[in-house]
Amino acid sequence: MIDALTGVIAIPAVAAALLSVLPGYRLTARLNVVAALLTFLTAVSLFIVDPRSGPYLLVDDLNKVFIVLTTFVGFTTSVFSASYIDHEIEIGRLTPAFVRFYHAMYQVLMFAMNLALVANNIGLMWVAIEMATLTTVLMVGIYRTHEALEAAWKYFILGSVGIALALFGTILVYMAARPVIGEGLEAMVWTVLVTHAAKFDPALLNVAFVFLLLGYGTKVGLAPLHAWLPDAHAEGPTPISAVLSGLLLNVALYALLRFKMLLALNPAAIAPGPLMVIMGLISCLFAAFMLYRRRDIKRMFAYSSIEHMGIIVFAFGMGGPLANFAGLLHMSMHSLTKSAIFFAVGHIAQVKGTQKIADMGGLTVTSPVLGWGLVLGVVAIAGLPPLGIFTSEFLIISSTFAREPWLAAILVLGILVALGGLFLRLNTIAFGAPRGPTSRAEASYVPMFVHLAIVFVAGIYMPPALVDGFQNVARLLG
Amino acid sequence: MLLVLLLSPLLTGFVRKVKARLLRRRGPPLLQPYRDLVRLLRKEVVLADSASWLFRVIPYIVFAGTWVAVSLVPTFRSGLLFSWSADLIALIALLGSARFFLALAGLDVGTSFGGIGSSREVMIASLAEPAMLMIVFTLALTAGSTQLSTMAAYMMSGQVGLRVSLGLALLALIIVAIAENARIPVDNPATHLELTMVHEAMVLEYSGRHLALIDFASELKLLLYVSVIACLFVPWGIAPPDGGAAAITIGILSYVAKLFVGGFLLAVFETSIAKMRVFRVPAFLGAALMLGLLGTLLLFVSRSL
Amino acid sequence: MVVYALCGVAALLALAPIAVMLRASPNASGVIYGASLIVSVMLSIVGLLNLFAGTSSAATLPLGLPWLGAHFRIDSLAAFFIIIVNVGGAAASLFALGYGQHEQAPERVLPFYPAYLAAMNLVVLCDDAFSFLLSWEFMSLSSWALVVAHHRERENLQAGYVYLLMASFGTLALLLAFGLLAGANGNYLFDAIRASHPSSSVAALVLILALAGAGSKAGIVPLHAWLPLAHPAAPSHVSALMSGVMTKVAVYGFVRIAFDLLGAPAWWWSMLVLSVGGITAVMGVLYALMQHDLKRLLAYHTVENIGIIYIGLGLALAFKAHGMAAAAALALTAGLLHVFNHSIFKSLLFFGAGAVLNSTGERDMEHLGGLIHRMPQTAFVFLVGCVAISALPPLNGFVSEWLTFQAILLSPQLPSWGLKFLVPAVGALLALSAALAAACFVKAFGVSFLGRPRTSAAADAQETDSNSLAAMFFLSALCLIAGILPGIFIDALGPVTKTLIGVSMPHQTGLDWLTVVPIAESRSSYNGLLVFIFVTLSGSIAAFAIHRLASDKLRRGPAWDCGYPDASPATQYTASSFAQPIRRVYGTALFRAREIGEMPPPGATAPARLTVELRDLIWEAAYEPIATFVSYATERLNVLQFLTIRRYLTLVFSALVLLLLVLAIWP
Amino acid sequence: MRGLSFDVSHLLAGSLVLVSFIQLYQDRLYALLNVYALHALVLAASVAWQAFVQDAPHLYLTAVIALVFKAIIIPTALHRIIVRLGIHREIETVVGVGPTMLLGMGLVALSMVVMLRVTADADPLAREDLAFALSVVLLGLLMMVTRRNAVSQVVGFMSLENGLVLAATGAKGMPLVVEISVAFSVLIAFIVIGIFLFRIRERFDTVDVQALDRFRGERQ
Repeated sequence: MIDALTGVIAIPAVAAALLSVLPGYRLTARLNVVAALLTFLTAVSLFIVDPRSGPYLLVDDLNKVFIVLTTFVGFTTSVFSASYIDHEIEIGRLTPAFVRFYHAMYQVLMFAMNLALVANNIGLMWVAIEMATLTTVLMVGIYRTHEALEAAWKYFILGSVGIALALFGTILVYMAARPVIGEGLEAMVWTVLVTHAAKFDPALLNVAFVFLLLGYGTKVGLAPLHAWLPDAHAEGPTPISAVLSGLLLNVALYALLRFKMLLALNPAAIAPGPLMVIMGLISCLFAAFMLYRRRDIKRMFAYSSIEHMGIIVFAFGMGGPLANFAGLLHMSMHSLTKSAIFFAVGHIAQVKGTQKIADMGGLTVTSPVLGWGLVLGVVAIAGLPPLGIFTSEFLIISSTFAREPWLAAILVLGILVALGGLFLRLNTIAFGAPRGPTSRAEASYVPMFVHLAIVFVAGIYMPPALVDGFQNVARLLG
Repeated sequence: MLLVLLLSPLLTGFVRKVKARLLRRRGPPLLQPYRDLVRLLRKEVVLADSASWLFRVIPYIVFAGTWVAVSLVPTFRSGLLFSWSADLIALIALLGSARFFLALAGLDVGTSFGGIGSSREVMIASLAEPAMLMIVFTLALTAGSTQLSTMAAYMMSGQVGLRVSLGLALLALIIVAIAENARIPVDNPATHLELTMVHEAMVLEYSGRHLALIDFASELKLLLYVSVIACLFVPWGIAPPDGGAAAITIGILSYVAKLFVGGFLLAVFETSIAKMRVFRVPAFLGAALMLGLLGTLLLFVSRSL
Repeated sequence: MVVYALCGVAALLALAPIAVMLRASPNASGVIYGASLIVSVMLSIVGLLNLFAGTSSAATLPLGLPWLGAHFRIDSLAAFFIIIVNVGGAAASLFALGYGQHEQAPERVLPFYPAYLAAMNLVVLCDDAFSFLLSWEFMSLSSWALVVAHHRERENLQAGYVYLLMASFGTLALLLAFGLLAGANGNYLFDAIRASHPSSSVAALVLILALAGAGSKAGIVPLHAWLPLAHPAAPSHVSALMSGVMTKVAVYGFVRIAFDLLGAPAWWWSMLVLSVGGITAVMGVLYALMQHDLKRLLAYHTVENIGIIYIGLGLALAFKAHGMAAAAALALTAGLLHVFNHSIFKSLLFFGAGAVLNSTGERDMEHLGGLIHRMPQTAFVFLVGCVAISALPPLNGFVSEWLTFQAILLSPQLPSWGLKFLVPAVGALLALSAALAAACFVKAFGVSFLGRPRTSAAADAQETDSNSLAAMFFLSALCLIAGILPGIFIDALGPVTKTLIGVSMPHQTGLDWLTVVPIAESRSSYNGLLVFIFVTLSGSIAAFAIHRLASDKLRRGPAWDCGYPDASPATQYTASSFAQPIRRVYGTALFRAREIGEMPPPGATAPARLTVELRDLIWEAAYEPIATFVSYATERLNVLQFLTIRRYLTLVFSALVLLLLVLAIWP
Repeated sequence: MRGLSFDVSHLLAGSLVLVSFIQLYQDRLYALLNVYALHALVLAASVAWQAFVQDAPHLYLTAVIALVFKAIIIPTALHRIIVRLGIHREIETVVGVGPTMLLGMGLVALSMVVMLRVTADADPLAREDLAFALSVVLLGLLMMVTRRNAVSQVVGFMSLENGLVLAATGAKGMPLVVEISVAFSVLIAFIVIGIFLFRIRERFDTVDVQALDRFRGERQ
């Protein structure tokens, strides 16, 4: 039977198959949008129908949040990508053949990510995440320029190592589970694992978590495993950068969270919190400093993604209902904001015909809507009110400072440094006398401003239903 | 109030006279300042083209401010009418506003000498005023009040005794008085040598009745400082608020006597010392400030013992 | 009550999108400024009513943190600051009705202006940590947008950048402070915070954080660096708001935390606050004396006055810590009264500077002069402002400083030794700063308004428009009233001190002739009204007598100038030459001031020139190291962007081995 | 039987580690490829043995894949690539062979320590297998980071992956093992093709795009 759960993964799969055969990029673009919309609707319907989770597919509050977020951003990004791709074809950076491939891959990516989110089986989840990785590798390299290929290659190699490490971790988890649950499929099913986690062999779990942390951490983009991320964001087509920053990182994070829960249930195992906190802090500080000397606008925002992933991982590492809530909030806010920023950046790069920050200037004068959109996005991503990220950062810092003053202080330092870096560049991009050529490009502002509007509203008012959901999840995460 | 108006030129004249005598000159007659004022009042005003309305208003402001300040000092009789309307701090502030406007006047015409004058004046004031306030602190803390009458009364009642801080305060006060009244060694009222002028340079462009007012104001100021010193450090003879005619006459006589003594001392001091370079003045006044601060600190500490 | 206030704020917020819609239309500025004028007036009426009613009313909106809601309360303290904010706001709006017409990029000012006003009101109204910080940072953000409104000048962007960084630093410091107060499980309500009595060490840390956080916004030395950059960069009516009002909102933040939320203070807090205040006062005014940019001079003066305010607050803390309630009330009243006074005359002065800038296009005093002839009314109100800020009777600046002195004179009764030594020193610093302020404003007014015009721009300046003049005259009137009738204002502050300390100063308005008697008449008293009457009376008597008796003949002629007749206005004293004596006295030590004179050889036609170089030691000591460190660190780390894949793999590998080692040695 | 099976699997796993060491020792590409073939061979044997011991027939498939694909196809393909691209035959090492060996020893010791801390109730077979698998993985990584040539890095990755397969097969009754091994074979194929397409001669990092365009030109 086809319930909403299977729908979430079935629709993209079917769409991918269709798109790979259908001709005509305009049609495929529209179809892409439609498919994404359908997926989003089915995802929303999860809240109404609330299907049972079977042996392969799983649905609970945690992944509901992720699924809805993923499908929504996937949908808006498809809308953005339609207008973006139009322009790319006009200026001849892409051939229709590549565009067809691109759309098919887009749906495959959506399929993989949704699968990773709904998989009730650690093996299946691993497969899905790797699938997503390889798809994005192909899309990053789609421009076939020297830089693009190098970026894709780097991403591919580092990704494969990450894959290997994650797999080893998964195997170890199975080994830990087998003596308790018994051989076979059962020992890889989340729902079963969680129930028996207390009796697992702690030492094995520890080793497993180390490998999983590094394996999936590579996907999350935690320093020092981040190396693939900036180049992949900078060289790939902008919709993919948006999806990477907004979604793929989250999906990998989701996997990490699952395993964290598993370890948290086992008293004898090491607490996963400290490891995550340390890696989070390292990433946050490191990325904050890396923001300063960036010349490529997309690479800069890629580093800002690393920084925010660091903050989120820090929050989840600290744990506790408040920090977890804040982490979830921060994650969703960051996905929306960062993808919105990439929408803006994509159009800006098309208008300016370059990604070099030095060649942009006075955007608020030459193209006000894009310019102010970018300013708003940067204000949001820098954690200034009244936008959502301020709320989450407020909660994270204020709730952790009483517990771990020094860690919170370091985090604050990182945030401050990052703000400095972002606005240093924003000054040159958005203000000052206009620089560089400015060509016309019909852009679709709707997705960008929809995202920003959501973030803005969330900064001031959060619907109680959403809050209850988040609080449940926060309690789930312990 | 009128008394001070009458007395102040006399004091100036007296000081000049004594100085002249000390220099073996006959010097101008005692009443010369009155004559000067009258002469100036008769003369017409020559106003620079670039002078503004402010330039013509300032003399009155300065005069009025100084006059009010003087009339707040209990000269021969404590508890004067309205003496509670402003205490010593307010009094200093009044003089400050007078100086503020005078300095503006120096800048108004737009000449280089006016600039010299007012810039040096504010520099001196920027040290003299804090010093004065420190002195006020010392006295106020001793007397437990900043109200001149109360302070004078407290001083008169012998319960003060000899205090180090009071000595310091007196010393500082004298220095400040010299600086504020533009006397040697800080400034020389009798010269128009551009390198040394401070006060005179500011009022260089004034003439006629305006100049008369300003001179009058500076004479009042001299009187004020002398009488402040008198009423704070040698308060004996000041008539109590409810004193009868006899007490008042005694008060007046003693007051006049004090004035002449003070004037004499000032003259002697001036003739015995040389004018100092403008940029050595800060050190001079800084000493006053330090003395005042020291006095206050001593007081703070001794209070706690 | 609070509901009305919130309605006003909502109205202001609603103006922002309207401004965005109207940005094309020519009369947009009229609409926006007019509307915000009306709203500010209403809000200040609300504040007044509330202050005199002395009631405290609260409201909760389902905004902000969902499980908490956004709490708002208007108690007497809030009401007092609401008045300050909105009086300033109303004046600024009125001024801008005229001034805003000349704005070349209105679409970059109009949307943010009402938002900024709303944010400042919100900060004062908020009653829980989250909404407080949100509006606090929103205030910074909107003012940042206004600072970079004229973004084509490079230095404005720089100023905005430094400003935003410092503002976020302050917010984060406050955030940490509230994090400590609220605890791990986050009870952010101010009531809950009041109820929870933090341990002494925690309270001390919170105080230090609050001092840093609120202080960085108020501009205490050494966190003041952004202020003289950002305030002049904004349009003048916004500069007035930033300098006159926003710094006061920062003071509100500090008062709220230090006096209200933290509970009983420890005695040494006051030493911290006092020394900061004293240093700030003197450094601020000395910096100001060295400037020749009119608006920057005013900005530095804000720093000085903030120092005076903090001295008052510090004394209040000291007295409160030692349970001397009456004295504490006096000191706090002095501080808060100075808050009010400074907000008035600083706005007035910035308006004046704006008017000058508008009609001459010059901010540099060296290019001004003689404006009193061309713009007499502006000159008059500016003079009033100068007298007031120089703390000269009978205007309002003197009253608050006088009260502060009285508070200092009470301090010998303080038992603790540290304070015994500190307070007189602070008193000396205060006196010094007062005298220097007078010097500074002789310079400011004398050089820019008096004398002869130094440039053609100054020579053919035009008197500014009626709206601006109305605003300025309104503020000057306030200065005079607050100066000659201080009793009313002191009594108005009664409920505030009552809520914060428990007692208020003795009732003033009842006394005959409206005298101000802080403690006892035998001790000290001041009567602005009488002094004013006396001065005017004796002045007019003298005038009358002289014009009756003496000759009132008058002849115009060239300036005599000791017999050096010259036409060139270039020979006038300039701002820097005026400051030279004081620079010689204080500058050599504090600014490493050096004067380099180049004398051309005899016969050469080249002009001799004298250049003065000043160094900002605080900037060099505190800020440049940070910048250099950041650039160094970024340069070092930037290498990581350009490694080979193998090296990246090495990173991964070593991370793995490290973690495994950790596991291996795990107990 | 139990004892025997244990010894045999132990022997095979151990020899796998040994072969990894031999790989580390090589300084010629061809020799390295041959050793890798041996590595794959040993892996195939051990997988087959596991299949026999756990009588899990699907594992035989994995063994066959290992044998055919890794031990025969890949090495030959790499041979050809080396010839086609004229990659020169020495292996440039970052650290000398001796230190590398020492490092390897350390890694093996580390993996032993980490793994043998596993409490005894996990069955010894799995424990040993895991320890060896881990050391093979680590040695593979070590090889990737201490060799400069692209080909030798690929070999390192492949031996790493062999370690994974060993672990997977050692995990008794673990599902999806076959799928995983297939997936990895595909991955490796990708990498090899990548090397070929991008004309990556010496380093992983230098991508030769002109070559790629030429290639596309041939295709269309």
